[in-house]
Amino acid sequence: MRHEIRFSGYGGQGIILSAVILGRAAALYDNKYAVQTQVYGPEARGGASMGQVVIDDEPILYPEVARPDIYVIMSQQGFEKYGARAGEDAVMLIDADLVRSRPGCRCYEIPATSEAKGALGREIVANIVMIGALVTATGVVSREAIERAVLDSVPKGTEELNLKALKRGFELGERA
Amino acid sequence: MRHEIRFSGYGGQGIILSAVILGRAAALYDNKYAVQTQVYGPEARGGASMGQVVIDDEPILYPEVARPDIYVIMSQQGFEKYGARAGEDAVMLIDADLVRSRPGCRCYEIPATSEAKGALGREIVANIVMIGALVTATGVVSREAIERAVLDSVPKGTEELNLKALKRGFELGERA
Amino acid sequence: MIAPDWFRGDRLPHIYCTGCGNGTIINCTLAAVEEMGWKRDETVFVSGIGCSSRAPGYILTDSLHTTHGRALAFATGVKMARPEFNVVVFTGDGDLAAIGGNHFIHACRRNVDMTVVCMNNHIYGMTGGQGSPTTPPGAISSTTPYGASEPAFDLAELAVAAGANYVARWTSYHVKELTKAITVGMQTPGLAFIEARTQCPTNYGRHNKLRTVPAMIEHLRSHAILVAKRDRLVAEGEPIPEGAFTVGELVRRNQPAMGVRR
Amino acid sequence: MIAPDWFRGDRLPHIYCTGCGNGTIINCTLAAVEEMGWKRDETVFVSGIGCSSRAPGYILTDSLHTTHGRALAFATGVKMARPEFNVVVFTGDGDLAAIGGNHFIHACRRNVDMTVVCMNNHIYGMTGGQGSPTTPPGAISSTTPYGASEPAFDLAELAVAAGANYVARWTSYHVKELTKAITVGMQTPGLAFIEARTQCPTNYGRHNKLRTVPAMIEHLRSHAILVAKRDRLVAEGEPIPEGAFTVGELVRRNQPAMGVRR
Amino acid sequence: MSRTEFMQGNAACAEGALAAGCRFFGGYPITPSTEIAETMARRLPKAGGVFISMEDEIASIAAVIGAAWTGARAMTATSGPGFSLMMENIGYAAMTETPCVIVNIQRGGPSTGQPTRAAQGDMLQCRFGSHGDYSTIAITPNSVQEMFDLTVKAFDLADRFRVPTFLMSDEIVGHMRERVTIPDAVDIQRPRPLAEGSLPFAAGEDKIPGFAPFGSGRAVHVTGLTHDERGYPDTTDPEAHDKLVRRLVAKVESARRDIADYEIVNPGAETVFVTYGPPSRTVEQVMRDHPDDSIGHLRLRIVWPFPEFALKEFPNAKVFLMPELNMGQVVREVQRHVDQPVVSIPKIGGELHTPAELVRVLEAHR
Amino acid sequence: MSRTEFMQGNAACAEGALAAGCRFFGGYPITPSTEIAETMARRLPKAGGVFISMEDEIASIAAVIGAAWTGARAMTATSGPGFSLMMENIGYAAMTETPCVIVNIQRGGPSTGQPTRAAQGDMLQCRFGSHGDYSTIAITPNSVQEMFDLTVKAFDLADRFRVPTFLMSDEIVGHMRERVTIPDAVDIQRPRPLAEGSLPFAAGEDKIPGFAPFGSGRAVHVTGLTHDERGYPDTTDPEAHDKLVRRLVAKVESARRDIADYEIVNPGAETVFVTYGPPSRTVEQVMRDHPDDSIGHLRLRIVWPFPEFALKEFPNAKVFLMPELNMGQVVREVQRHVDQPVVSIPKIGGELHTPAELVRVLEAHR
Amino acid sequence: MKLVIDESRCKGCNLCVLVCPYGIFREGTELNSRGIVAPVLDRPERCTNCRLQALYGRMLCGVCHMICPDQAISWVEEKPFEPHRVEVEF
Amino acid sequence: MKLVIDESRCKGCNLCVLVCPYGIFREGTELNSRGIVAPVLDRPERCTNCRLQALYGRMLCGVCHMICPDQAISWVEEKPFEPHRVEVEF
Ligand SMILES: Cc1ncc(C[n+]2csc(CCOP(=O)(O)OP(=O)(O)O)c2C)c(N)n1
Ligand SMILES: Cc1ncc(C[n+]2csc(CCOP(=O)(O)OP(=O)(O)O)c2C)c(N)n1
Ligand code: SF4
Ligand code: SF4
Ligand code: SF4
Ligand code: SF4
Repeated sequence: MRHEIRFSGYGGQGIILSAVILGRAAALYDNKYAVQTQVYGPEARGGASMGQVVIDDEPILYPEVARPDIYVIMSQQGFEKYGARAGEDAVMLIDADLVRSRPGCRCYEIPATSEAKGALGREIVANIVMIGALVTATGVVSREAIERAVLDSVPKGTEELNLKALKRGFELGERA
Repeated sequence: MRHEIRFSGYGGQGIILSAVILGRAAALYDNKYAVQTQVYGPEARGGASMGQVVIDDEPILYPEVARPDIYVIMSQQGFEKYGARAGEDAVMLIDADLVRSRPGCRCYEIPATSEAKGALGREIVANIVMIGALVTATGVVSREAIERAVLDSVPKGTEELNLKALKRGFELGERA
Repeated sequence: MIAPDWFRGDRLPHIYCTGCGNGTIINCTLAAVEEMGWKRDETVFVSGIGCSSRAPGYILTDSLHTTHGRALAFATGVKMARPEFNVVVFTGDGDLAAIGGNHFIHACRRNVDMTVVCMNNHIYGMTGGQGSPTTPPGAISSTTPYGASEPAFDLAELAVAAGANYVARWTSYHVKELTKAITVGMQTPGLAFIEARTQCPTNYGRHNKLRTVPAMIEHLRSHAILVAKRDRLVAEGEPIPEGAFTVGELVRRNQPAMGVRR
Repeated sequence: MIAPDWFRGDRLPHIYCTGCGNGTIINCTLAAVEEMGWKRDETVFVSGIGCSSRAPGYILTDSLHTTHGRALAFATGVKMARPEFNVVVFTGDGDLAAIGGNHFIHACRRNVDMTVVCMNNHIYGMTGGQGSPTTPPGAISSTTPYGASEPAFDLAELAVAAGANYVARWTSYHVKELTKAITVGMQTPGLAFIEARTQCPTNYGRHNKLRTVPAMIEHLRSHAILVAKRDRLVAEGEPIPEGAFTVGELVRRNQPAMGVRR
Repeated sequence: MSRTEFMQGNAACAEGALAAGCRFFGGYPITPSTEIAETMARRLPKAGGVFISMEDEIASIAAVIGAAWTGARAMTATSGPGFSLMMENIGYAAMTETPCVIVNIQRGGPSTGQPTRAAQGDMLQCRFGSHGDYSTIAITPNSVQEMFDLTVKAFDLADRFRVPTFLMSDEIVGHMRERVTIPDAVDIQRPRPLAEGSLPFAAGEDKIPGFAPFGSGRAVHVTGLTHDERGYPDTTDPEAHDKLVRRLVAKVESARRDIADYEIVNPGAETVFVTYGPPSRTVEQVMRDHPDDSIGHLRLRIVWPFPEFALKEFPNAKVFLMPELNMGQVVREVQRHVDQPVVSIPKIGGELHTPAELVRVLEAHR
Repeated sequence: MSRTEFMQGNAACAEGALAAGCRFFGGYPITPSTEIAETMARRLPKAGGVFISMEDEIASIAAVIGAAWTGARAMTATSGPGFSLMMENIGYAAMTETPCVIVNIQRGGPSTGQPTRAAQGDMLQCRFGSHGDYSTIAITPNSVQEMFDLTVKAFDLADRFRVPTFLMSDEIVGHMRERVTIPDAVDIQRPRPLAEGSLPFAAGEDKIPGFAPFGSGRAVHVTGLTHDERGYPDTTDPEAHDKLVRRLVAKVESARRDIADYEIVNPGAETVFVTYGPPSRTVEQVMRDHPDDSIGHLRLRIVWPFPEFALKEFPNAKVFLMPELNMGQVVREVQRHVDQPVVSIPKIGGELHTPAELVRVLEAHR
Repeated sequence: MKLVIDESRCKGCNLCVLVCPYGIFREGTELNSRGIVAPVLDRPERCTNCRLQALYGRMLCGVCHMICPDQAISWVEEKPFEPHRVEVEF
Repeated sequence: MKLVIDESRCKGCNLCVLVCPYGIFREGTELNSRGIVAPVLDRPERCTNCRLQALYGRMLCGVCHMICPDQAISWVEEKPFEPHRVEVEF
């Protein structure tokens, strides 16, 4: 099954890292294939940043994302630029506090940033919360895989915090 | 009739200028066609300089000199590099004082440099003496044409000297 | 107030990051242009490639956004062909002093009558923060992960040695002084080189313990010492404070110049 | 006597014109190399394109005759990859300061541990005598038929501003001083830049009232003033003689350098 | 009226530029092109123009483009190594639709190669040497007279199509002296001015925008980034890029017939020489020495855009023979367009094919 | 043993270089190649190598060539504008037979164009972009794994043939992340050493001289001028030039079969896609989605020297379809070599052809 | 005269807050529609340019306008803040 | 020691004539087989290097050797000029 997952938000939220972690989880720990891509350039600076992952059980030939089936949106601008045209059969996870609009497709509101700021105490892990929610809400990769990928990718000393954020995300995703 | 004339000597003798003057005479004043070429580059510096002219009644298509039929040689090195392989049916004018060797073809010895130094008082016009001799010895261009070409080409104030040198050349060439 | 009609309003906001000093330096330059009373139709902005070099694209005059490092060579063509134009070059430390170093010294040597404003942020900003020829030794960048090991240029000193008639240095903090320096540079026949040190919060500050825009501005403010003060310290045998750089006018002279309005 | 085995004997006589000073400067450089006791197998000569840049082709070591202006960039690669090599660059004023100006200032900035000998004849010799960035204003060349109108570089000053650890200037007349300066340059870690002013009788002298080789040498001799003397004149407020240029050591310092033998 | 001179090809090129109204020359000397710069240095100041000796070839073409944007006709001249250095800014000129003329007096390459010997080794470089897709115009004179005439033409084409235009000559033609007739004045066609209300990079049917040089009061923004019709950068939209670059290519390629300049001899021939530049003279010599209707000659005065339709003007052709002073460059283009065998006759080292050499090839191929 | 990573193409390229023993990197940043330099800056010092940030791309390749002559495996990486600037010294490397690797992560051109979007617009430039005639090797990976594997291969080919070798990748492959397997060690083939008594530029049957890097005590003179077998300039003798340049071209071109690296699917097919780089993945996708023996695929991993014989491996081919991320570049080479119609499927702007687009073309052409 | 921050341009760098000698700006707290937190005019009545530009006929102070990298600060003609409402507290 | 001019290298610039402090060279007058007029050794016995190199075990003076652009001047071991034949005339 081919999945195309798109992440968007603003610079500094760790959007690209989220995409890399997801791709890593699939490719290294879930025995799947993954291609991760992203948007570069000055346009990606002030405005919305965007990263994508294709995940498949078969080798991925055509590597571009044509029509994402899963969206993770963490800013209003990100929604407008990269989420607004989501297909009806897509699924979108939205950071409820940062995105005012809602898409036409199925949509899970995840309070990732407020959770991160609040219960977890560090806004910076909001993206990890989102990833957790994504995993349980869509099952696109396994929990174990994403855990290992998160641990690979975060700075030394922050492992525990990130795992906590991830688990919190799992819960939010399950409930969604 | 296609003529291919080659001049050689050392730098400072005005070898290239001789070729240009001859070409000019043919192309502008004798109603013929002429292509002048020369050797460039560091190799042309210390050693022998060389200039060539093709003269024809018809437009000159192939512009390179394949086998000169007329040579004007003003130094020993010039002879060795550019004159020694002259064909048997060629004609060579040689500055007798500066070239020790003699070719296998018909050869006119012209004491151009000693004439220039001596009777004319300026070594620098030796090449003009040679040109004069060339014209009367071979008839490749007319006297009038070469006169006008010389006048076009020499520095202001030296016209008389050069004309004198040319005339002296005519005489030497006639006698040769 | 800088008249809004100097800007291509439809292009704003520009692409610069939040807190990037380039926008400030554009302001100062346009204030100087207004001070000079230059007409829009006779003023040409030229630049190379880099964040800084995007500046002409926001100014409503004829503008030539060229290839990386070559702004001064293009500008030389513009100015020599039409000396009646006012030519202003925007450039960055990479554009001017890395790939463009040769055109820099030659424009100074020829002393072509134009104004060169270099937004020196000590980094290649546009490509994401690699070390440039002005990155201070020890500084962290994506190509100097263990701290920069190459000595850095003093751009203003180089301009002096190469022959520019007017050379000054200020920072994006010193908006009034910078405006004044650019104005005097524009008034001086020959090449005026104004180095404007500025903050790149995105690619320089973050990695070098200057995490906020105010921290970067404060760093610029506190490490700038006036040329006169430096000279005094030197004369008195006092040490120059660690990490300090001179600001002010480094040279104003009247050597032969090219392309001066006929 | 310079040991004949430093020369590629089968390549001599070289292509230089009669009386060209380049051959003299090769002698002085090789004398310095002998003084240093460098081994042939560990010494690499690098050059760009020009008459001067043909020099390595006559020296019996590994030698890299590169593209016009780029010698210093190639040499940087050689030296950084193998710091144990002794790297000497021969260059001309055109090769170094026209097309090669950027590599010049960057090599000085990096202070790469090598020796750069510039044969400055104030002209592009190889291409037949066009004006170069060191052609003195007013001088006649084939591209300045009405007299050069551009200001000229002072190459040694530029090297100082750009950061070289050792900078000196002499001429092809001053064979002993030049040899000594090159030797000291070789001994100094970091980049040593030695400008050797020299005669191009073919393309410079002829057009500038220096019709003979001795006249050119005499011109070099008589217009050279020692740095110390210049400083004294300046200090005393005395005028510097018309057309004079300084000779001697301009700088010898010990700033951080790259590629120093480990 | 006109005057007749015995002149070097390079000098004739400079005279052609002056006659065409060229008033800016930025250059850097290189054998065998230097005489062009030297002539311009002597003549331009007296013609009210600017000669400037730039620090290198990159700066030379940059200054030329800068000058061109002030509305001046502007030119530079170089040879292989300098031409290679110009590649980046040639792409910039193509992208910004800057009318300017670049002369390449070709010499033996690769690299420093043979500085004083002729070659035609840069013919594919002038077509493909800068990164990305673009199209320009390349002209190949074979005589001193053409050095004059075709330089004039180069300026007209550059202005008309707003492309950097190449005069691809070589050491033979650049250094030879021949008779040349120089008219007192030549017709000049400057670019169509930018219409009131038009955008500076918007083009009509001919795909060529009007030109508003600096100082016209139009506040034109010129950039080498992918841009919209206003000239503003738009670097991420695939359509913006597609639209711009396709137009840049099409404005030249679709005008191929219009730009084409060639001569055809013996269209009924079975064996057809295809030439450009000085090898055409050897072929002409062979055809004069051995008159024969079965031998044809297509001689290109403009190589790029390639006039493939001209090949069709030899309906009976059985074989095409292509002598070039390189290892076989433009012959590749011929091979793409015809089904007949195409024989490359490469020659490198600096000398023209001799008539005898071509006669031998001729005999082998019919 | 080996390790598996999820890695960016550019990083994989750097890892490939390190694995191949590259110990010198001289570069200048440019999107979208910069991550290669950044990875080398981090990794080389720890591997005992030298990373140096040069003042521009001209200096970068110059330093690389200088380092290569000390015997180090050396590399630089760039994109279009920087590649254009390297053209002169690429010719020098070819002329002096310097083994080195040049990576071009292609982006949209011409000029500054689209810095962050993919293209294959420099494929003819890497073949013809420097002045004069020469031949080199150009490799075109289509995945992150190939960025690793083919970088290793590039170094081997560069050493074996003593040519500058190009890794012609693009923004898509350079920036994408995929799984990559990195072996603990790779086999390395260094140049054959110069035999005792041999001249440094004299070659035997394979046309490739032995290599005596600086410090070998052989006093090698390296020059970009036309030179004899000793390496000494000989710039006016046509034969010296002919001999040298023909050998330089022939050592690569005559080894075409040896160098070739391509994949063939369905040799019996009538409709044949020819691809290189990432468009090959779209074709593979189409062929997986629509299995059909009448559709064939020739996928080149090495484009230059062009393996024209590979086209002959489709004896039933009726039409060749060539999708490229440019206006049609390598397709010109295909057109030279086959009699069948060859359809160029150009796409510019930064995106791959979609499978649907290729399916449409397929339907139109059979 | 009235100082306005153009919220379609401001990127929220707070340099104006830093440099204004009269402290008229305060860092904002709310994300605006562009996702940016623009500063707020805390004590605009202290702005010397607002008050005195009309009187002197030229720009006064204006450092916020000059340093604003985003060309977001300008003055519009409007009912001036009443001078008598100013409390000068240096 | 004996100073020799290698006529296969000398190009006749006469710089040796100019710089020799002992005046041992004189400009030549005859074209040699390479077409060059090489200087002649006028008073070779004055050459300090010829005389004293062996004694001091190192190069003395040698400015002609250093300035000769054509690497044409060298010393060969040979019967030295007899010291007693030297007339020093400073
Ligand atoms: C020939 C070339 N090489 C490299 C680049 C990539 N590049 C674009 S901008 C830049 C550096 C910009 O640095 P600087 O001039 O300091 O400007 P900043 O972005 O920091 O303002 C580089 C390396 C390019 N566009 N062209
Ligand atoms: C890229 C390039 N541009 C131009 C040239 C032509 N060229 C060869 S040498 C030279 C100038 C040499 O001047 P300089 O370095 O002063 O050396 P000189 O010959 O005077 O010793 C020039 C312009 C070239 N070879 N390559
Ligand atoms: S990257 Fe740096 S220089 Fe570029 S816009 Fe951002 S802050 Fe400014
Ligand atoms: S042209 Fe000048 S620099 Fe070149 S060899 Fe002759 S004298 Fe020397
Ligand atoms: S300085 Fe300008 S961009 Fe920054 S916060 Fe103030 S108004 Fe906004
Ligand atoms: S200095 Fe050398 S080249 Fe010159 S005349 Fe004397 S021996 Fe001959």
